[in-house]
Amino acid sequence: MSEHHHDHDHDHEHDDRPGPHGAPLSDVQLRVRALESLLVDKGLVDPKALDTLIDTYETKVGPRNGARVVAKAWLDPAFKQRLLADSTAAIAELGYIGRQGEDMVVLENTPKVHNVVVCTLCSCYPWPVLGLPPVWYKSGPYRARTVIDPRGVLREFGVDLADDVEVRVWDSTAELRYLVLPERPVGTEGMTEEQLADFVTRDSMIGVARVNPPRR
Amino acid sequence: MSEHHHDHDHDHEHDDRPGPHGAPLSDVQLRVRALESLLVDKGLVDPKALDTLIDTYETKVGPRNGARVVAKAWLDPAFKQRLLADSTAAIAELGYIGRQGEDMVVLENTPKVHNVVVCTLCSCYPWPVLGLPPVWYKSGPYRARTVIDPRGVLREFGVDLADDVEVRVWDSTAELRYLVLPERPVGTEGMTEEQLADFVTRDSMIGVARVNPPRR
Amino acid sequence: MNGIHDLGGMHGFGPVDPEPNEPVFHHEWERRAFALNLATGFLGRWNIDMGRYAREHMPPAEYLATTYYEHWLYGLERLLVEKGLVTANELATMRQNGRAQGLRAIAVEDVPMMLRNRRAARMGDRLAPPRFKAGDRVRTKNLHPTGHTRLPRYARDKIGVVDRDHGVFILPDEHAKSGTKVPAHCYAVRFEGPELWGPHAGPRDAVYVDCFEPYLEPAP
Amino acid sequence: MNGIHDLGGMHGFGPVDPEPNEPVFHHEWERRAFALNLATGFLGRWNIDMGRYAREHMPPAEYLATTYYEHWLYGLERLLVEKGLVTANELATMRQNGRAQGLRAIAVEDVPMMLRNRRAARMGDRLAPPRFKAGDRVRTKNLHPTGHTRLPRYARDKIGVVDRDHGVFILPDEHAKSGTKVPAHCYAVRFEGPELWGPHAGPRDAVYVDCFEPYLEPAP
Repeated sequence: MSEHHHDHDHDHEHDDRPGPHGAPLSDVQLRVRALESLLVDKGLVDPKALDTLIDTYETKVGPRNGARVVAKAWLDPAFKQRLLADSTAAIAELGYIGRQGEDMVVLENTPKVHNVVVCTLCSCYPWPVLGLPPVWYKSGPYRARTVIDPRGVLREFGVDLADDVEVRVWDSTAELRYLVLPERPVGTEGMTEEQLADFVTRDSMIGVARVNPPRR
Repeated sequence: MSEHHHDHDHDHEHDDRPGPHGAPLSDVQLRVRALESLLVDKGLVDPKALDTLIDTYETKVGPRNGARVVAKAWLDPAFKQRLLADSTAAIAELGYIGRQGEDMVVLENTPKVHNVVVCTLCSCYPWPVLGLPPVWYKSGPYRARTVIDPRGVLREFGVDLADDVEVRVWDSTAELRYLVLPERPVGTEGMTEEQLADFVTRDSMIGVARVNPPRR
Repeated sequence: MNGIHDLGGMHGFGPVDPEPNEPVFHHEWERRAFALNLATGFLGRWNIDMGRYAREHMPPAEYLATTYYEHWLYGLERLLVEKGLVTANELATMRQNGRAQGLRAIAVEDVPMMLRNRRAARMGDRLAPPRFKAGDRVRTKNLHPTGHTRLPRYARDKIGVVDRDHGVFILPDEHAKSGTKVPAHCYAVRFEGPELWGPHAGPRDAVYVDCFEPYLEPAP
Repeated sequence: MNGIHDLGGMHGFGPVDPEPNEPVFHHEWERRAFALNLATGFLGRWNIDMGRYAREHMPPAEYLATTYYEHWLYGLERLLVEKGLVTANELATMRQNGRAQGLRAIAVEDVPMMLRNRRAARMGDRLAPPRFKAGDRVRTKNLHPTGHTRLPRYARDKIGVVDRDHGVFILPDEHAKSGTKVPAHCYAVRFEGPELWGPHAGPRDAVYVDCFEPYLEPAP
């Protein structure tokens, strides 16, 4: 009784592509292809511009950007101060600007305050620093539960908060985009900005994970 | 993009039944059949009892019962008084008792007050007087909209209420079951109870319709 | 639970679509699913609130994409396993691994009595003194339990006036959880449209919600 | 609108299910649907709030049964017709009946500027004096418009404290309807868990919601 009409299969991507050995194209694949042709024929889109847009968000913009912001904030107290006071301007110092990051707010995690970000109404997310959001961030369970049961959600991600830690959930209902500044883990003393950035995960900047200390 | 997995077709019923010329059985048909076999094999249900249950609600219990209650109330002021004061007992005088009608409340429509019944949480409905509910009563649109936009819903059913008429929506959230006593239409003077009952529609007793006067 | 079943007040569902001359059942499987629910319900291993709560667990996308008797089928399968009438393996294979013990199927001759039975959710009115009376101003509590409840989301944390005291009934919340019959007065509470829906409501629209006493507190 | 998209606070959705090493896109059609949305959005015939409102119209069962980029595809098709870039017949047949007039497709060389553009929802802070300031107690209004709004249902008719004034932004409600840019201060408002969720909330949980000034009134 529980299959859906739409296939949410985890097939390998080449199944998407046309060809003698590929699986048949799904309804949605056919529909998007037909729509693109229609819009190209009407002169409304240029397929090469589409390629550039895809390439930008698939290979150039991603959580590595946010990790650099975090690493710099950990090393440079003056930058951190600017980052918390005017997040958009401080992030722009590193060149990260643009769509879905026009107005940024950085939230600092501390031993007593844990911030976590959600968008219950759609899936707003700070693209210039984190790239496009993962499926779970856009999913019903995350959007439904994070505001009503944040500790339950965090536990599923492996973050078990003590009762005296305050949880602050930020629901991105307007055009502000939130980035969590996670706590710097112990054992990272003396590291360079580049080395530190390697430890900073996307999930820690959404607020559903801590940054793990380096393994010895 | 918009087909659902489950077929909501309006095929003729014989398509349901097995046979050399019938359409293939749907998943849900197969599943219910298999479940019945399992429960029969386990000694948990007797198929003949199922037949009796189905026959009861398909052919014996239906809105004709409620119509008789309404007709009698229109003709017999003492009965109407009892009906409004203790609905369950008055309805039981006509023999209409039992499941999903154990505790009845009758709501009288007047020129200034229009009552309409819904169950937003599931589809509670007064079986002994109205039978089983129609699909629209159980549907998302009716359950979602009746409490927030009752006049809009009523308009779709052809009932356009003046601004000075009060609308009372009754959401059947507990074990009370509601029956609307519609206004008696003009032109029915001198009719017998039986004749009056013929005019009373199911929809008028849910509160989404008026009882129309007889055609001349 | 704040489930998908709690539809009151939602937009986006489109028009109500009544079917002219609608039959009682549209398919043979609907007849059987309906009757299977009643016949197994009569065995007494669960109550009506457990039945509703079971259906509320249907995954939200599936709930909206399916019809009423599919909800019933989902709930029935869930209860059969949960209450031990059928094992998960039997349900998966649809083959019995042994006959039911200590239960006797409802027979044809039992049906009329079962359907006429007046034993329902009502309890003796003297089991609990009423806290409220008609005319009292009350506020519904802001409750969001994960368990079963019959206070719809749209009517939480809202002020209304008690229209009438229906008497004492089984509190569904606990009944769904443990089967315990906690007596509670049930009141029809009248909420003015603007209290529920703000400035978008018609000024002469009111909604009556049947509220169990534990859902209510006095309002000033 | 009280749409299916407004998921905050619902139960019954099951666990969050992160995918290890998740790719940015799972299918080629997702890439194209994503880029088609951006490229047509750049044409300037609708704004971001119209885009969100279009997606919110997806039928509820379909919304829950489909994935994010299917929502985008639905919204895009709706907007293309609604705003006259494509006729309903062209969409139904997927064949053009004439080239678009007065619009030029975004070219490869336009893309970097389009993505870097900082023109967004922010307006000059002097366009509207703030009614509230950090520390003020506010109550969200009980609004249930059929149009677009960004005040989630769970945060309506609730008391909170202004955490900060983000400045003046375009009010999405009117922007989605007419395209008119009504300036409104937008505040991060902090709501304590128990205010939103009653006794089931953790006492040290708080939710911050970005609220436009017209959603708020002073609380005592």
